[in-house]
Amino acid sequence: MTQAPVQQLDQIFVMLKHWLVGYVPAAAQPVVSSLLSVVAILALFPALFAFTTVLERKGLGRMQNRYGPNRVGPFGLLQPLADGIKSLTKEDVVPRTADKAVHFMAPLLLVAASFLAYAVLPVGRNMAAVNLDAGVLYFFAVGAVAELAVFMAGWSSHNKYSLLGAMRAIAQMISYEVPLILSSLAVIMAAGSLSTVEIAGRQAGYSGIWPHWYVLTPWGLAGFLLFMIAATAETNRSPFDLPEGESEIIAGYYTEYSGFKFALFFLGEYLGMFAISGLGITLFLGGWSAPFSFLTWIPSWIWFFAKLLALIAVFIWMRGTLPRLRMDQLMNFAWKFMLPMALLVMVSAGVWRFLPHGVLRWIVCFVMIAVPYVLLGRGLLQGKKIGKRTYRFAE
Amino acid sequence: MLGEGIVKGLAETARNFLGSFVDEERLTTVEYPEERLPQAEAARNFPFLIYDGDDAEKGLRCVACQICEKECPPRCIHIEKSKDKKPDYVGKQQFYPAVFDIDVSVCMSCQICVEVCPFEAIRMDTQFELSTDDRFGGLLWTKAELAKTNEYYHSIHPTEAGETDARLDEEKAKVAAKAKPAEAEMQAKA
Amino acid sequence: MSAMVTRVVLEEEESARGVEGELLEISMGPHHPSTHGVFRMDVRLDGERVTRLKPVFGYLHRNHEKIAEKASYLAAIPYTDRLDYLCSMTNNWGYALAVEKLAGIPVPERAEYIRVITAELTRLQNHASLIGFLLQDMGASGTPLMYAFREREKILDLFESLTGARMMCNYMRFGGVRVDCSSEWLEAAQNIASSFPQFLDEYEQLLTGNEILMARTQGVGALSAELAVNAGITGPMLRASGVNYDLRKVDRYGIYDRFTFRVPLGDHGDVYDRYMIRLLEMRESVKILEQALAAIPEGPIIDPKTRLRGLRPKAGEAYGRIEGPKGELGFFLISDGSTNPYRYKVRPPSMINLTVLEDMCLGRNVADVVVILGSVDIVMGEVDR
Amino acid sequence: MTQAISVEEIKAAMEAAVPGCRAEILRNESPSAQHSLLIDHEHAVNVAAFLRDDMALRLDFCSCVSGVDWPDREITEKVKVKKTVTTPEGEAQEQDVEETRKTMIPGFLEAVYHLFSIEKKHGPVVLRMRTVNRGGDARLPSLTPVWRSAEFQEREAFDLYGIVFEGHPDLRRILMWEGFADYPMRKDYVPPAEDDVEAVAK
Amino acid sequence: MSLSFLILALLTLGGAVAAMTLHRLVHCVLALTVALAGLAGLYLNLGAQFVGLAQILVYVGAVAILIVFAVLLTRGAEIASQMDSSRQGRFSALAGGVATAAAVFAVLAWVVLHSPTLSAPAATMTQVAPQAAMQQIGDALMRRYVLPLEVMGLMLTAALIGAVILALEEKPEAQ
Repeated sequence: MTQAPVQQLDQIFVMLKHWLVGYVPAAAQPVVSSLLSVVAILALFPALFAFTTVLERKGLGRMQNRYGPNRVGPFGLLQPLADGIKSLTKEDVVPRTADKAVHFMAPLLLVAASFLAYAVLPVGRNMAAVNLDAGVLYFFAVGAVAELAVFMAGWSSHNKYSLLGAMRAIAQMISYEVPLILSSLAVIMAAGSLSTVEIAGRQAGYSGIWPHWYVLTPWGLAGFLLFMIAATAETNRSPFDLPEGESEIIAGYYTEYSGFKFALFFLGEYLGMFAISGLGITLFLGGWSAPFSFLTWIPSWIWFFAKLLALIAVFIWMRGTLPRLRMDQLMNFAWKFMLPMALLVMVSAGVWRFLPHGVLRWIVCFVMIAVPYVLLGRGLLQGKKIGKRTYRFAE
Repeated sequence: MLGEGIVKGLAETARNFLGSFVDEERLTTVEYPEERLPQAEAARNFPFLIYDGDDAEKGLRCVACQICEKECPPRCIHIEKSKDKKPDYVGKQQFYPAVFDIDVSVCMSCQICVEVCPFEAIRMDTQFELSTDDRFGGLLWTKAELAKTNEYYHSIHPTEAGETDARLDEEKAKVAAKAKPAEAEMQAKA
Repeated sequence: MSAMVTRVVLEEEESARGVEGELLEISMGPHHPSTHGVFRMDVRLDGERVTRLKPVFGYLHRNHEKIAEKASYLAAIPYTDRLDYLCSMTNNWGYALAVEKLAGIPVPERAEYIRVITAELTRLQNHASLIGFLLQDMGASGTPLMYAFREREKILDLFESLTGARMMCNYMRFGGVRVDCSSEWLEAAQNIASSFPQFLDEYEQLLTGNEILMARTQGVGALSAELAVNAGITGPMLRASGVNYDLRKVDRYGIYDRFTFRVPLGDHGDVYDRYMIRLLEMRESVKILEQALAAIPEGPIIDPKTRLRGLRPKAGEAYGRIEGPKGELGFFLISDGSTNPYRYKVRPPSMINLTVLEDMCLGRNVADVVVILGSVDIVMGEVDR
Repeated sequence: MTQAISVEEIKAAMEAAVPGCRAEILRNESPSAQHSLLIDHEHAVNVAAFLRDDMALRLDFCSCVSGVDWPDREITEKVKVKKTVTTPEGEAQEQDVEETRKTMIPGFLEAVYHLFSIEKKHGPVVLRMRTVNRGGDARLPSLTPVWRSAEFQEREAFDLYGIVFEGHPDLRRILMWEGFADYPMRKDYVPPAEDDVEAVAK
Repeated sequence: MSLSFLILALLTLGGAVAAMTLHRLVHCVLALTVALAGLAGLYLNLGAQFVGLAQILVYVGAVAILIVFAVLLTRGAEIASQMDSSRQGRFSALAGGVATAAAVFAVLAWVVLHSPTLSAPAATMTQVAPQAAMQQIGDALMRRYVLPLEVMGLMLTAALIGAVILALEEKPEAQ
């Protein structure tokens, strides 16, 4: 087997795993193989979480004309270490009236559910922990467990703010799951498969230098934007951070958590964000494939993480800019804008498939999405009489 | 169109984000213990007592008139008048404060004491790194801690100190001028 | 955090229509992230809809008025700094104006100009940071607030170099101001005046057209002009409801009749109008600043005949008021001829503007309450006194 | 602050509009020359409503409500009196005798309302009301039904001075806590010793 | 009987028992969720990926949440489920429960014992390839059962609209 060094680099982790698994008896090999994948996920993504917290704080800082953390370690990169020590040494406060068992289990369940989602994410060529046939379905099923964890946290704290936060969170997550799944359905239709590995594989080809990413079609772009908006809401990130809107309900469902449990919630939230960004990358941004055909020499896993970081940067950017929505507006947006748009994207994806290649299908698909967008947007704003105003002046 | 304002806002934060790497204006943070801004000359924090010469006891300008004690809005000054007298800067016999305490935990840095002092004896310091682990004793400053030289005053508020000195010199000259005829008279009498 | 909700009990109550509703009683505050200090609202919620809201304050009460009645006229000035600690300059001015009325003290021209300059600078920094706080309450994770503070810092630096302190300026005296400003200081103020519109443009670029901001603020907390007038609402909040009442125009106190500026008026009286009125007012303030800086004459800064220490106004009384950044800031003084005011009363705009908080919040939800409270612009130092 | 209408005119208009109302002009000798009108309790609300609604006055804006405490005063004056004195000799004689007389002026609490007109842009018109005494009869009619802006300020006067405003919709303590016993702004209020935390926190 | 089956079966049964015996309603719901998740695990264990995952998505993700909301909105969460304190009441409740469980078990056992797969030779029992299983489900739904599917969709839509109308009617009343 003579492989080019580039390909070797691309597959270095796969080969490493094979090599390690080779040392154990054949009977134990499947178990060890999955264990290795699990360990990799458990090591990698929390590390990414740590890194992201610094990145987020520094990025936000720069947007706000300040430095962000810069005292611990070079450029403040060791800040998460200090934060971790702090949260570990903090007193773990459990309210007296709390339901102790449920209160304890909620953060664990949240983190566990978030970790489970990574099983089906192909982070590189041949690099998915499991190639499930119903991978996308699995992803959403596991994501649904997070809602339960949030409810448990909010209810068990026996605090009204927690309960309000949990109610908000669940209502929001359920509402945005619909456009989230619908917009991924367009991709599933186009790819003809529910398997994440398969979907990523479908997008790995090139026409000229351009990749076959679904985002590079009108319906794909719209679907991607819808998916990301829904993902922001799913992960409770600004501007959809109502469940933990600190200016309204303190910290929402984790008001009564402190110390390491609080850190676990934090971890769970970020893991959810990475996972859903990972799915977005897999579905729309070609997974691990390079953006141009001449860049394929860069290892696939680098591409995946580069895209992941880029998406996280967008999350941070939005957080640094936007104020929060209100609950009813959030719901209106989900049901009156996101849902019809997601359905249209599906239809548009079907049309795209059945129209012949050429300019025509670009125009048809674009119009199919752009016109309703403008109309729905106008309806959303002017239905509530929202717009810029002019003011009069007294001399 | 929906999203227009949001995109504009995003552009603005992006501009600030990128600007923070190139533009001094967009990254205003001063990293405090290492970097310090120059202090404004008018800056004020807590009061101190000025003395002339080297001896804090002898050169203290305060004559224990207790005006500042009365006028101090939060009443953080405590003065006990001396029994004996000592000469002030013009040589006149004056009382001096046997005790002069300021409770800086109460002081609100308002500068009223400075304004009402007719003897140019109390001024505002600019020192602000004053943390202490003694909540009561450490924040009650006695005469010894409060007394600072006129040179120190010049170093923190040069303009104001110059004006003060000029005023004092003028007064000294006046007293001297008054004293001279008196002396001459004395001599004439003699 | 649990202390906040100790009083809270799930309570079953029949709502007005006889529909069995589930009402949640929440005590928002005194330690709540968006109550601007120690302020509490006893809120009753039906779902997330507010059915009752009672403001509770006094946590910062220190009996400011009694303190001032026990102090001399001069010694009360530093205490006024601490009323609305964002705007010490205008507080000083309000008090100085009342004493000047009471004792008939003239103010030299240069001092009047300096007063206008510092007061307008105060207005700029107050409005800018208020909008920052408002957006913070709306969940904008600090960016607008940081931009506002960046500009505010420049103004505070200016105050420091003039008065020695950044916030507790203790600068104005009855009969004038305490120290003179140098030509360099005026130049620095000019720089701020000319660069401030740029900042406002940046702010508006970031915020004004934002759909989320518009959706969150338009139609929220609307206050009718009649109610606003009857409830004694003043300042930008009153003008956002469309009432043309700006003391700088009405009373023409100081030398405000020498400047040309306009008073922006809103038509809806909602949070968005209050936000926009403040933005527009800042632009007008810049205009006043430019004119004042161009016209400031040389001369004395304090009336030489006035005794600061031991002032004994003739027995009588006076009510002096100015247009503070938060509204009408009034001081009512009664003199009995001694060195201390017999009665010293502050008319705190922050507190009186809270009168209509419940009216504005009824039927809205928790998220709106926070935004409405933010748009009222309160500082607890002034509310509680 | 331009006082467009003199207090005398207002008094006349007031007495014409509200029959039976008694008003007294209190002169203010200070340079501010803000004279005030002392009105009686019974007609206070009607007078206030008249002031607010009268087309010429339109005092629609009640800016400031202040409580003032005037404690009991003792005026000592020396008076010369003719008196019949029995001289040591036993004979009655009329003499001029100096005598100190003490007159008690009973104290009262006062509420001062500063009214302005936003519509006509004039003011201030100062309205005063006085309680009968400082004890159990420290009662005044509330003007909150006329001007909502008095709501919090009357509560404050109640809280700090103990003036009970009758007809106030929600007369509770506002700055001090419920259960606080005294009225701290009164001139005879004795604050608890600084280190007496118990008394302060009560 | 494999180890994984044993664990999952215990989990399911344990969850079900807990759901019946726990005092607080919310605890019962959570225990029920465990039982449902265990069931999903059993499906997955049998190689029925789609059914297993759909079970999680629908039952854990939606039904459990729905029950939770229902419990919260009726405020049953605050009150421990009221047990009938009298011995007789308790006995009759137990008897009723046992009778229901026995009836359900009998029906299920009858169905299982008469199912054609049981009589088929063991060779055909081997697991179907997952890909094929997914395809088969899709094919079956879209070809053979397309009419029932459509009818069901129509019914759900009707239910949805009905729910919306119900919610709308309440609104003006509340205001």
